[in-house]
Amino acid sequence: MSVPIKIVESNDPMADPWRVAIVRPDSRPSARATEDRFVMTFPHLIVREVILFQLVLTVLSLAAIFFDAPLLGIANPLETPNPAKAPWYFLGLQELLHYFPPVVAGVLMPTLAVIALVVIPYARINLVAGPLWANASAKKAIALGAAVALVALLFGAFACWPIVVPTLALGIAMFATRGWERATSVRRLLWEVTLPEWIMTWFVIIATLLTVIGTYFRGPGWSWVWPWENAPRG
Amino acid sequence: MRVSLASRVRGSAVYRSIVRHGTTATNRNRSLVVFENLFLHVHPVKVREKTLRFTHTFWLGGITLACAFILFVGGIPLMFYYHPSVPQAYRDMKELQYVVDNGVFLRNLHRWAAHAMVLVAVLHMLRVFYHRAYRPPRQFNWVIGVLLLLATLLLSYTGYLLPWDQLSLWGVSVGTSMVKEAPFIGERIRFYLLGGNVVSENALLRFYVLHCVVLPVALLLLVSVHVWRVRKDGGVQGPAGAERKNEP
Amino acid sequence: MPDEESRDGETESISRRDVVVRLGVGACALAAAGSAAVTLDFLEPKVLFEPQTTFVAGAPLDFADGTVRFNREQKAYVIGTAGGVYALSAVCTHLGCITRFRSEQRMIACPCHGSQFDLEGNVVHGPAPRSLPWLEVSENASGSLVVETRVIVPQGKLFRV
Amino acid sequence: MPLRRLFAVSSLLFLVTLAVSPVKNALRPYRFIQREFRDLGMSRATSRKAMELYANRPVAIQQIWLRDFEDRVDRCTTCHLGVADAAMRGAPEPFRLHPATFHTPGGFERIGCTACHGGEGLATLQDDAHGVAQENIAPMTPATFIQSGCGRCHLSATVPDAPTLSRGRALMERAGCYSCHAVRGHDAYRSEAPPLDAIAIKTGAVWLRGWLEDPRAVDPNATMPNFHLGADDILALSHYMFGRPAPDALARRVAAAAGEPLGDPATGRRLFSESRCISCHTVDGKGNGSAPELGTIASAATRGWLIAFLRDPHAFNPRTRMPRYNFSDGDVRDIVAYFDDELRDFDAPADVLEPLRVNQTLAAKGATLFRNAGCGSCHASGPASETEKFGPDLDGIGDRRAASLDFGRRRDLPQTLTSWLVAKIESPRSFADGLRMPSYGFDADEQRAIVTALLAHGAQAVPEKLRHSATQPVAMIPGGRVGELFSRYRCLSCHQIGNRGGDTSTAPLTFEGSKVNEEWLVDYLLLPSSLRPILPERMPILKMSREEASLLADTFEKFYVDPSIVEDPFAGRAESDRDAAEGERLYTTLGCRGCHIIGMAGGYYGPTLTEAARRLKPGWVFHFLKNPQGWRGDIRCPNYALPDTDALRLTAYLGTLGSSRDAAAPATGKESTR
Repeated sequence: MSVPIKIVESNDPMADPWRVAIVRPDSRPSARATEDRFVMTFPHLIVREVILFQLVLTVLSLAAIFFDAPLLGIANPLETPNPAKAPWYFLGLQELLHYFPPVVAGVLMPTLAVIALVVIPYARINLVAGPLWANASAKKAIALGAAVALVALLFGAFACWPIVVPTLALGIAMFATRGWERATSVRRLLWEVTLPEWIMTWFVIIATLLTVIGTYFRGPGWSWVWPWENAPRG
Repeated sequence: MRVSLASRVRGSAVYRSIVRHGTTATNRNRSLVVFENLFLHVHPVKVREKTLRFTHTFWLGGITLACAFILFVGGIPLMFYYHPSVPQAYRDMKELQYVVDNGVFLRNLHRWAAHAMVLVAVLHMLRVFYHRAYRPPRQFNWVIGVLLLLATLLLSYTGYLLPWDQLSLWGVSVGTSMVKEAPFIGERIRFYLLGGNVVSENALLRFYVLHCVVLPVALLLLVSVHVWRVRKDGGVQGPAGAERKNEP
Repeated sequence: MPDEESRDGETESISRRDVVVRLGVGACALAAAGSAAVTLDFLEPKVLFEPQTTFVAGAPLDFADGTVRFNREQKAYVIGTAGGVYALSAVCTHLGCITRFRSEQRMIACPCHGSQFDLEGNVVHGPAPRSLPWLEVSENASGSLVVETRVIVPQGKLFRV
Repeated sequence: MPLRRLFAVSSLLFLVTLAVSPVKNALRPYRFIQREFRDLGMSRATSRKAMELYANRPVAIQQIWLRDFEDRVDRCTTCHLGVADAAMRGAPEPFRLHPATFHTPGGFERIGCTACHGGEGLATLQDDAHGVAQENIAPMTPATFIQSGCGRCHLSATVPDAPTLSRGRALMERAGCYSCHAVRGHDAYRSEAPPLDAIAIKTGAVWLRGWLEDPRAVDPNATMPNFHLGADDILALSHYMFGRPAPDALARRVAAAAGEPLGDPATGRRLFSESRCISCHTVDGKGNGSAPELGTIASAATRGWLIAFLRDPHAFNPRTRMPRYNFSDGDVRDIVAYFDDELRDFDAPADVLEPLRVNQTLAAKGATLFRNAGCGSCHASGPASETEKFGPDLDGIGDRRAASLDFGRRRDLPQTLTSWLVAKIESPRSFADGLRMPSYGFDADEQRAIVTALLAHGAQAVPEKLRHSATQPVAMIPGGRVGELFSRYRCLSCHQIGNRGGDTSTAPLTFEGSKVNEEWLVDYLLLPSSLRPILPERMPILKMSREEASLLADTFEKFYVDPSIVEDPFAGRAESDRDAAEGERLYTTLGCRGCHIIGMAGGYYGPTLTEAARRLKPGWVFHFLKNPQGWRGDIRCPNYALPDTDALRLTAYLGTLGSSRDAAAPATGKESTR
């Protein structure tokens, strides 16, 4: 049985992975053979899975024993608690609502975030990216700086400091790593961070920050409170 | 006596009809354990040793799956004591707390497992991203993963309304009024979701059906595809750079 | 955390390993069995929201000879006679319809399939296979009559007033 | 660690963790409490059978399910096992027998526990059931305020057996709480406070200033509280009030009356006394105190105003409780002459009644102040629907959670609804700056009573069938000529009819026609006298005409009757039941003499029975004797549970009274009842 050989016209090796080897001009065409040791799934993997399940259930059981799930008074549409909060995983969004019109914070931003997540594996930059500053031209640096400034300005216009501050901080960090190519240990690791990773990190930090602020730092009328000032809530 | 009983059971025709592999620790029998079992056969018979290392995946997918399993199994008994009606839904929470044996434990477990699942699913996604495990051929599985995250969020959110306390009502009111802001269709979606214009008994019933039937089925299907694709795409992938640098 | 299980380790004390594994499997089995028991216990209702099986019929003096009172909720008649008071189930022994007392004919009739009973509960007519059971009547601390619908007493057992 | 050992350890950990909840469940406190009760019961049991009952008690959750009462479930009896168990008298809590009250022990199955005691009926854990410091759980009502539970179902102003609640409701009514606070069932409430349009023709600026500084310093009977106004504010308010134009008709009347000559003070004093003014008013502190102090009245209002007011009080204040006496023009001049002579403040400055020259700027400032302080809630002249409810709604206040209350500056208070309410009533302005409600100066008992009444306002009304108003039928107030008389003489200021009316009089008039003979009533209305020696004369001589009195008496006879009271209790009874002599013997043996006077002898507590036959109808007497508390809950006459024959004999005996001295009157009385 002969397999017809298909000539792949694509010049994009990452988009068409079914190849023996990928040779890029910037790397030596050597394939390092790694000899993977194989073990039997049973018991090695199965037992680990069982232990994992046991530990997860144990931890959750301990949580269930020591912390009661919250239960406030019966739902009363006439009595709005102040503040009325969504579940914690939506508090980042709710915090955004504080800065932006609802259609932006409640619809546009989450939709964009989901679309961005979906296209991650299909975006070329994610597939071929090397360290951010490897072979970086001045043009790239200017473009990046402009992008950071633009984002900061855009959110700054809405006084959305929980986004502006991390944006600037991360922007500075990003540029700081520029000269760390020859550094060692942590600095070198940071130098190796790719652009998609910088963006994702930016996103994660912002999402976490907004969620934390929404959860712990917002009181009546969505005003700023410190967690220790918060009136006890069930 | 015990041993002989055990071996007699193992030798019986009934046992043999169910469990087809032998008991001795041969590689053949160990292979049979995996591929003769509906629930285990998603695994290959052999796995790369390095993928078993904790830092390889931090087991985050497994933890998410364990949470999902706990939620499925724990949710069913809870349904026995739940009426999606007002005000009985709230009273059922009190019944679980004060009357049903171990009811409060099961409710707590369900609640915390739900929160844990959301959190761990997000961590799992981040791990996959930073390990660049979304690259071809795993692109589609990443998309399934995003859908799974959405399903998880929706499951958690629909469950949030069911206790029918102030927290639920206002959490859902706030959340669904965000939906309303979507241009053109927002109002419509909210109307369908709540079965009305306000969070009422209709909304409770709809959320109940979504939470107990529609979304779990969707999650189950997606998880099956997700896990199956993991194997088809070459098993779990750990740190992308690991092979480059750390391997001898 | 590399495991030690390997082809060359098998000479090491097999029995100790065996015990450890059995301990684990035993604990798992115990946990599973316990979970099953706890689930059964969980499913057993601990309080009931059902009509009470007992009801207070009234003072004995309210039941003069010939009085028939129907209790809708507990589905029973309380009937006064010269010799005492007795209670009769109102559930037809044929297919479980609720019978009615016809005061002009002084008999009990089932609206579903036309069974008829006399005031003692005996079948007079119709498809009902058995007579209506008599229910236990007793007296509470304040002297009122209490009917327990779960306890069936032999026909003819009057509560003497 | 080797995988096998890890598996074993994790499995054991797993087993132990999973076992915690079932163990905790098995150790739930109520199980121990029930076992303790079993032991206690067995030690207290008096018979073998009782002992077996205790021994065989299953350990299980007990509950009272009240389907018709908001579907309530009260599991209190899971631990409070002895509430209905006579053997548990004086037992330690939680097993003690519930004290006997109107609803216990008979009512447990009907009204449960939380209806009165509050708390979380569904809970089976002590702290949760008692609502201790839990936001989502109703706290228990402290024993001090327990009568608030009565008020959830008993909606009438006075509730028998619940004096604190009744007092609280009366205080709220009198203090005018409902003027500012909307409360279900009191929408039509109007304060008795006078409309302020006629201030300029009534009094002077000096008096008004004194009043605004502290109303109670001027008149200890004042219901108006001290608003702690500054001198500037008082000035502005005075200018505003003197600037308001008095209605023309009133101004003319006052001006005309001012020109009239003074009458005879001595006659005025006699009239003042006959009119029983101090049944409501006080003079130098003597009197009832539910209406203004009159000791210095001549220094508080101009002579013209007093004359015009006494001729027609209702023209000046349509909401006043004061009746419009049928005084002649001369009578009024005499009374005011008496005021002028004796009831004046001899230390008052000469210009105490001088009006104010109005400054429009200050008046405008005063108008704002008047509005912002909420004066109009009580003093407005329009109907109830037009006045703004100035304060927050009090509906559902009894079910508010402490967490939803604003404690403001009062960090010193315990976080409970009751302490919040008490503090709000005691010193309302201590919570924050700018609060407008003044302190009404209630003492601790009054605060307690008012909080009890407030707590009775639940978030939702109890179901219709549990609401209790059997002893309080809806007031039937006639229209037409009789209605005018009712209004003119303000019968309802003192008497109760159905669910309305004041509490000054001890005689409700709801079923007056069933009770007294028409002829007697006519005479009484013309010249009333107290029936109870222990009480001062209170019913005023209203100077009504015989025609008016007959009309009123006829109305009572025809319409204010209780159909359950038979006209002739002797109908169809054995002749021996009418044995008046036997009745007299009963009168003695039952000790009626202890409270009632017949002739010259007897106690002073109850009404005199000397002329019982002339006054009372036998049907009513019989009905009353059978169950005095059924007539009115707070009647002190003991219920002797008389059999019909004895009650009839007593009725027959009372039917003979009054005939010995005056043979004619009882005869007519008896005839009229047949």
